[in-house]
Amino acid sequence: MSNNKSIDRTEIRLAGEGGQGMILAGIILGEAAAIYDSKNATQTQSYGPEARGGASRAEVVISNGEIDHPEVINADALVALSQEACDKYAGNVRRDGWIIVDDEKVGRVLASHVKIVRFPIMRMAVEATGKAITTNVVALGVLVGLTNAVSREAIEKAVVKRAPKGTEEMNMKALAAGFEAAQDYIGRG
Amino acid sequence: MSNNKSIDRTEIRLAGEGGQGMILAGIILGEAAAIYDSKNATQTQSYGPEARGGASRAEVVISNGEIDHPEVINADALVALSQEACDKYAGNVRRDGWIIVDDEKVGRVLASHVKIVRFPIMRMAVEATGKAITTNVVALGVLVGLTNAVSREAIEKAVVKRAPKGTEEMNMKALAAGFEAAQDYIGRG
Amino acid sequence: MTETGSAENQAAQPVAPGTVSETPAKKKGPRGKVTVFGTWCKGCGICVAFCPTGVLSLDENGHPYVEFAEKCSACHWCDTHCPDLAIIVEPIE
Amino acid sequence: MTETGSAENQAAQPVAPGTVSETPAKKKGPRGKVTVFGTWCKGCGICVAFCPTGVLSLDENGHPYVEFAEKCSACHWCDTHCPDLAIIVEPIE
Amino acid sequence: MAHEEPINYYEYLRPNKKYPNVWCSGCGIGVVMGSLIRAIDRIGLDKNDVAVVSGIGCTGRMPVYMDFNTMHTTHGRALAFATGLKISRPKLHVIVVMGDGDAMAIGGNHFLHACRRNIDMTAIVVNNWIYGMTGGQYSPTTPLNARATTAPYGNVEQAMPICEVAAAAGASYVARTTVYHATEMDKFLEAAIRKHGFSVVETVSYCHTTFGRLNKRGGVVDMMRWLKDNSVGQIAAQKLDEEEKAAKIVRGVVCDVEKPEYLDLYQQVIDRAMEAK
Amino acid sequence: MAHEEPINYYEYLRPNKKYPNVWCSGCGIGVVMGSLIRAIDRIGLDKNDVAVVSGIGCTGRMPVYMDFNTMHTTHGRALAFATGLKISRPKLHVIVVMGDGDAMAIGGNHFLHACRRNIDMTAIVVNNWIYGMTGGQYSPTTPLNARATTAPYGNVEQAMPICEVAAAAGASYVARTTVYHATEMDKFLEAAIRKHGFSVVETVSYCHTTFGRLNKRGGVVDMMRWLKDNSVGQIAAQKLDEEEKAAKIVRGVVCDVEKPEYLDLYQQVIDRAMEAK
Amino acid sequence: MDIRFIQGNDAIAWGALAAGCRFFGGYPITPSTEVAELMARELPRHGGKFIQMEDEIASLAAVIGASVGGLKSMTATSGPGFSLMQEHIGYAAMTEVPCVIVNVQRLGPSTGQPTAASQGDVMQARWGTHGDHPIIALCPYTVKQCFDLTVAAFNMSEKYRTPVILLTDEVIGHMREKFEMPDFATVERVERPHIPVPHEWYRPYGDTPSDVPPMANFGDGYRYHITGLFHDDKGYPTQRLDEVDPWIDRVHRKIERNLEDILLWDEDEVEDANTVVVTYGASVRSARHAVKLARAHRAKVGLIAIKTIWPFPVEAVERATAHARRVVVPEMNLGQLALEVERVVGRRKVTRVNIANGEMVTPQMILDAIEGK
Amino acid sequence: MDIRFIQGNDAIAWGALAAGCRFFGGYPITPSTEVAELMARELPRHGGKFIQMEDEIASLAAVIGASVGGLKSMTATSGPGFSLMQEHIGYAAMTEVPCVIVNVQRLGPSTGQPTAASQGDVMQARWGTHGDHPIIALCPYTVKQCFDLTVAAFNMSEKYRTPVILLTDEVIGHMREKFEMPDFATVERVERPHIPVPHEWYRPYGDTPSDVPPMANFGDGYRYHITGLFHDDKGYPTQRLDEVDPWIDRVHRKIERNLEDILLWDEDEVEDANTVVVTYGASVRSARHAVKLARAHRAKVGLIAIKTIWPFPVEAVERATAHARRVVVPEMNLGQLALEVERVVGRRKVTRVNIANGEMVTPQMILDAIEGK
Ligand SMILES: Cc1ncc(C[n+]2csc(CCOP(=O)(O)OP(=O)(O)O)c2C)c(N)n1
Ligand SMILES: Cc1ncc(C[n+]2csc(CCOP(=O)(O)OP(=O)(O)O)c2C)c(N)n1
Ligand code: SF4
Ligand code: SF4
Ligand code: SF4
Ligand code: SF4
Repeated sequence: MSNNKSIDRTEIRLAGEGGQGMILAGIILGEAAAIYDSKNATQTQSYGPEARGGASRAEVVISNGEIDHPEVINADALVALSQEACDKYAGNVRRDGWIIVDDEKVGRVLASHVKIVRFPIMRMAVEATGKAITTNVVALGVLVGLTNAVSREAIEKAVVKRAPKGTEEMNMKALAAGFEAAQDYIGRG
Repeated sequence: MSNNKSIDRTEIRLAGEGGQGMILAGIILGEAAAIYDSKNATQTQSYGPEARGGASRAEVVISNGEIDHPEVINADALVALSQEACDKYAGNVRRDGWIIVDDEKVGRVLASHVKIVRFPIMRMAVEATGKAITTNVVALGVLVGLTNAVSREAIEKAVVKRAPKGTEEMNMKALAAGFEAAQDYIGRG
Repeated sequence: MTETGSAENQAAQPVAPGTVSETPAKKKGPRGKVTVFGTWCKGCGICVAFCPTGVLSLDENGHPYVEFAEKCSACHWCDTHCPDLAIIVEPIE
Repeated sequence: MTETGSAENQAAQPVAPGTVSETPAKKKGPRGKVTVFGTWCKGCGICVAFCPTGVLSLDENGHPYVEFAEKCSACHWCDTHCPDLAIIVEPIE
Repeated sequence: MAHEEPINYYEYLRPNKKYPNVWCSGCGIGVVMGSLIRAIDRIGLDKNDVAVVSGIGCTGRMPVYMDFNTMHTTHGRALAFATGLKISRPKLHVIVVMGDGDAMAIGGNHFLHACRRNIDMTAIVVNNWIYGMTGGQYSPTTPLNARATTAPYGNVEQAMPICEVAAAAGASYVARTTVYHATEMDKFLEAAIRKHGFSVVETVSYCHTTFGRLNKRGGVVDMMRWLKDNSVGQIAAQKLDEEEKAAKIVRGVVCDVEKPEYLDLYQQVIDRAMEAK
Repeated sequence: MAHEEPINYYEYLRPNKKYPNVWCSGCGIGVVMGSLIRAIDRIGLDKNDVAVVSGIGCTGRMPVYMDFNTMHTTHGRALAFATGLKISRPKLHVIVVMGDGDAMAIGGNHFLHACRRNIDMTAIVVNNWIYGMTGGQYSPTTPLNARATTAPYGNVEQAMPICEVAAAAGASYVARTTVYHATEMDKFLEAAIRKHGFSVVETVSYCHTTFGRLNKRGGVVDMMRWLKDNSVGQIAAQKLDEEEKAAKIVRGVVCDVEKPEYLDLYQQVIDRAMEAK
Repeated sequence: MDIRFIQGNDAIAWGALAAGCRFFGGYPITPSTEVAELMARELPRHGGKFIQMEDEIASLAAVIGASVGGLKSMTATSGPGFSLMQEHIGYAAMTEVPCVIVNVQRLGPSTGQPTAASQGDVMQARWGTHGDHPIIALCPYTVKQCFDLTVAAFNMSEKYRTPVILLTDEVIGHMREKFEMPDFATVERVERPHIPVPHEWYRPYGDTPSDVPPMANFGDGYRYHITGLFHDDKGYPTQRLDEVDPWIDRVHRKIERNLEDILLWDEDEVEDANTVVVTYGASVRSARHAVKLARAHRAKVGLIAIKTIWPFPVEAVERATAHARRVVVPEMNLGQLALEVERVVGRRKVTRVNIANGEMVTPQMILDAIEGK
Repeated sequence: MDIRFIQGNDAIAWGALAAGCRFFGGYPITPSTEVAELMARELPRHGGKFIQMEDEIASLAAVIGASVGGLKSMTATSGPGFSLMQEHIGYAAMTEVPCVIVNVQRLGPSTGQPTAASQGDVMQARWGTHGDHPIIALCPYTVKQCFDLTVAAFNMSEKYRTPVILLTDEVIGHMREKFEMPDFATVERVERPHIPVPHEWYRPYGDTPSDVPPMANFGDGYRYHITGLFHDDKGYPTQRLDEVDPWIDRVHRKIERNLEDILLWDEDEVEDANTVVVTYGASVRSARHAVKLARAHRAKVGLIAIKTIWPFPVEAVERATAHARRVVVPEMNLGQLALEVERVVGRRKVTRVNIANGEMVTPQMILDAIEGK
């Protein structure tokens, strides 16, 4: 009952290991929604011992109305870039929600009634930009392409704004690669 | 009502300046009552900033029964060796109680309905023992001699026990000087 | 730091030594046998970078392996410096 | 320490200078005029003990007074050492 | 050294404060207060520009008498308060007075870091080898084997060399003298306050009420005399062998160096920040 | 220096603890852990007689891996806990590992007093010039002008000379080396643990994750190489002028003296107390 | 319009800058570090100064010292550091020096779980230092409130010469939300009042009609004394009861008589509520979610979101719960503010909802409590 | 018979020695210093050790370390020092290391009035450290109880592996009374249990039926890990909820299920009382005096003298006040334990009697309250 749709909210969880940029991806997604789509958004996170840490997770909630509880109650979409992350959170995706995994990192997906999408996300990043660090942006492309959680324009602006100087183009490439894969998938569906 | 004599207690306050040994006198009086007279007694004190300090005060309550409130509520006797101490506490001596002052230190005594006794206590000490530090013991002699708060035997034992080695005799002399003066006073009375 | 959840589940005894140098019997051969424990090694690369005789190399995943086993002089640079105690040099008699 | 209640009531300006050395006009006379402030002085006695020319003495109550005013050489030992700022040496022109 | 004209102490004392001061008759802390007033007078600082900050202890009671901006903080932390005050009001001459327990026991860390940061303040440590205020427990400067109420069988802890630690930690100016050597103290305090950087003056004093009594050292005059007889200047000290020297209080300037001061360096931060704006 | 026979680290590691360790790939803290194990192994201590105590920080995570009596205390206070432990169980060899922030920022006072008391323990300070655990704020050993997350315009605080302060405060044995010089570290740690008295070994390390990244010092290998290239032994150091020397990490034994140890002295207290009974 | 997507910790730092904070003294600790880091970057650009002290004790000391020197000053910490600051919180209360202390709560006790959220320091914020003292503690539940309540904290701190604690938690501190950065010039600031009398007449602890004597900054010509001992109106130590008692009365009165200004809380639909949820901080987020769901199911549920947790808004809670049969108090601890609520509304009415393992209270837990499950 | 006339502080030290305390680490502070001074003299005679540490933080650290090494350990302090000890009280609770912390309360806040009495740290004793944690605090009101409750403090501390606070006050600490020194051999002591399993099987934080896993001393062959982080049963840090939650539950349960053993209080004539005075520490003395006077006037007044103030004896107070129309709570503070009493018996019934200037509550003040004046 608690994620009852009497309350308008889209819940997205991005999970992986430290260094994969999942938290930054969450921030970018949140900025896309809050600043460029003029919606409301919250982004929360969880990470390991004090400074950095291994398992890391970002949660983004997007809504046209006010967002109260800022954490994911029952995700509309999960992006999981590690087996551990997938195991931990797959059970918490709502019926008909999305689970997007890097299929070179994640084997089993313990969930049913959800749309499971497998892409070699990191490989796509390396192919598109030559840099594994753009994996998170590819993941955002896939996610937004599939779920329309935010508008394409918004996510593009948000990615560009966060991209370190000189890497804007590279990041747009990564994002586009993600979108393409998503469109392919939808086309296939 | 609070010092109502439905509760058996003798309340004595010894007040003066730091260095006059008023707190030690209180302890000796308490020991006399508690250990040698087998009564109950409490002794409390108050003193200046952290370590030592100027104005110092000891309060002794003696009873055959249990002693609850350990502080003086309405003194049966006050020994005041400084003007300040006398000014501060004279008003808190019960009707027919005793106020014993060193009359070379204390001028005015702002109290009525009480028995005011003036002796040159410090001078008596110097005369009896040659040492001003026995002032507190002389005061005890006067106090006990007048009030019988404890037995003479008890106060003697208590003084001897607390006297530094080798000074027992001197202290007994001081005590005796106090007792004598008290007896004189009573004789006079 | 990488206190990953997955790491939490691993046992202390390092499993599956990743790469073990062969111990050829040449007379002017190696003085030490180098073993890298794959599950403990985090691939920092210092053993590779500082081995004075160049015994070790990094594989494509950035993990060290013993490439020139015969060069090992048993100087123990690698196993006294590995921050993960993931490499061991045993003397060859 | 002696944060006595009575002390609390005293004003800061030291009242009633206890003892002031006379200032005789002899040519080989004193170089300084010594003043002890009675209300501030606690009678520790260091001025008396360390005055190199013996200007000061203790009275029967243990308080210092200027006994040999003419001996004062204005060395200022006493007023630079008095812990109570209770003694002052003024130069005599 | 004779004064030109007698200093008017009362100009530097609070007119509405109760007197005489709180210390035991003859306590050396008062000597340090006198010296501090003379040093400030000699430099000619405006009273409004002087702040005296202290911790808790008998020594900590010093500021209340002096007519400056004065702050009696918590035990051991005076230097940390002073650091904030100085940074907030750089024009203030901030002088911090502490007992040996205050400065070196509970306050040791703030002492270390004030020295290291080299912020332009002066710390005066009145070292009487014991906790006076609480009645005579041993302190980090209590000599080996000396008695204290918490060392009834003699102290077994090594004494902390205040000046040597200050110098090692980075103070710009460090000096030691005793309350017997009040004019030397005037000089050191003047130099310390003038120093642009962190300065430390250890003023060896005595607490006859606790240390003196517990260690049978006699009264005020005896302890004063002991300081006279048992301290040497640095030149005289050079002639002593190690053992003899260890038994003496060596007076003098332990270090006096020029190094960048914290607030001057912080100006660089401001400059860079403005550039980056 | 080659080992006689390869040390079996696993004998000293906890069989039921999760691995690999928590540190970033290549972090020098692990090198110190290896060295400590070798030193203990070489001395041949019984594992039951060794206690390793730490504070909070990346370095503070070291004890948990080692199969001794281990205690991960609070930030900065490891030496104070260790002091109680050592006094309570004198037969334990107590080794305290701390980061530079842990030992010298919040823990500076306990460090001072442990040195002063000269209690028979060994302190290892892993000095990586920054707060690693909390993500790269400046520490008391951060070099002047280096960047840190709280020094975005460069650090303006002078660095604390750990060994020099330790020696001034009274430690019996003080030495400095780097994680590049692991065999030297083995030697110093062995000597420190064997020393009857308080010993300090500063092991200069690096934190590529924070300090390295913020100061563009490259990765693990670069920082390791920097330690090699920028440190000198004491003999070589003597040939350098002051400025050159200041730019280098001078490795070597800073002091090694014999002085009475705290627990030995406390035995006198017990003896006197028994007499007085 | 300057719209940003920032975390609560950043909003606290911006709020401080907007309020006129010009000194930050701190010691890093997760999860509060971002406050310090932003201040380190921004203060020198705003004419202020940042210093990292050697520990939290020194940090608050420096903050108090800097405030005495005339700069509005702040520190930020979390559990272990907050415990270390307790002595100086009492000192600031005793000396009536304005300052702001941010505690971004993490899971305790002890080192606990540095990156996990908690509301475990609520009672500590009130009672952590020895002796009776007045205190104000504010507790935001949105990023915007992080900004606004930081401004309020500074303003109350100056207005009432008291330390103010901004008590937030890891969820709010690290949560990002849409935030419109206001023009700082439009932010209302309370500045230290001008002192209308000359030096000789100045009484730093005088008994003024407002109960808040104006504070002079060191260096401005009002040479006075500050001490943590009980003191008279001039700031000098005293043991006289006729000086001690008035001080105690005044410092408590200066807060109590201004409750209307100090107490902040939000009410959602309490008018007809037979069940009222009372909470604060991150738990408001879960509670409001739950209340909306319950209302959607026509349950008569209201919510009080407390922003000033100390002093506790007794009357507001009393009033809003007067007709309620059940009062639900969700907290990320084992029941702390619930103690106050129980005292005010009666123990039997209160249903506590607690979690103390680093996770948020879930809306479902609150719903269950509302429904009496 | 060894009858003495000693002060409370001395009785605490003797009680500690009788309980087997063999380590004292402390830092002097008025009015607790006599405890340290007596321990410094007596410990080496009893085969124990005394050390004066560099501050109170280090003192409690050393005490915890010494306890881990196997000696029963104690420290003593007062307000400012107690504030500094807060972080380590939490550490001891988290690591479940037995130790006893004496706080002889003086008047706060801050330096306050070092030689004046107070009961101002009552709430701090419960809530002074960050995070939820269990604690036991005992509060004597006679010199004999100073001895007895110190013994009880050590015994509870060992039995439940928890820090125990002996919370006394300047009146009791410096008050001398007749005291019969018992033969120490007759004093009941709880010793650390033998560990029945070999090293590999030992779980320092295991889930035992008693909820109190036996504690091994360092050096005895049980090489284990101690940390202030949340930890699993082996003592290793964990973030797993299935390890964190049970720990939290267990450490609170170990106290709650043993309330019968832990809660100590005395009752005077509560059976027929329509007015009950509830108090503790020095204020019991004033209260009992007042109650006796009132009874002499045939007023139906009873008294509960609480000796275990934390955990608060809810049921005892509830039971004893069930039929009372008025509950009077005298305290030497501005109302601290009164908050708990109000929570338990309802706010409206409670009359607070407070004094917070260093003086004792007088019997007259209590009498007035009893009489509704
Ligand atoms: C936190 C704290 N701990 C302890 C005390 C008690 N205390 C007051 S002064 C003092 C030491 C005094 O010694 P020192 O600093 O050497 O100064 P002195 O009195 O000798 O001038 C102590 C321990 C305190 N006030 N606060
Ligand atoms: C009382 C307290 N303050 C602050 C912290 C936060 N903290 C944890 S580790 C650390 C510093 C880490 O730096 P360092 O000691 O140099 O060790 P490293 O991580 O670099 O090994 C800090 C500030 C804490 N845990 N406790
Ligand atoms: S040094 Fe160790 S951790 Fe690093 S690459 Fe070599 S074996 Fe792996
Ligand atoms: S030195 Fe000062 S206080 Fe001491 S006796 Fe002389 S004048 Fe008096
Ligand atoms: S107790 Fe000692 S330090 Fe304090 S005032 Fe007296 S003599 Fe001076
Ligand atoms: S953050 Fe730095 S110190 Fe910590 S483990 Fe990583 S590299 Fe080492």
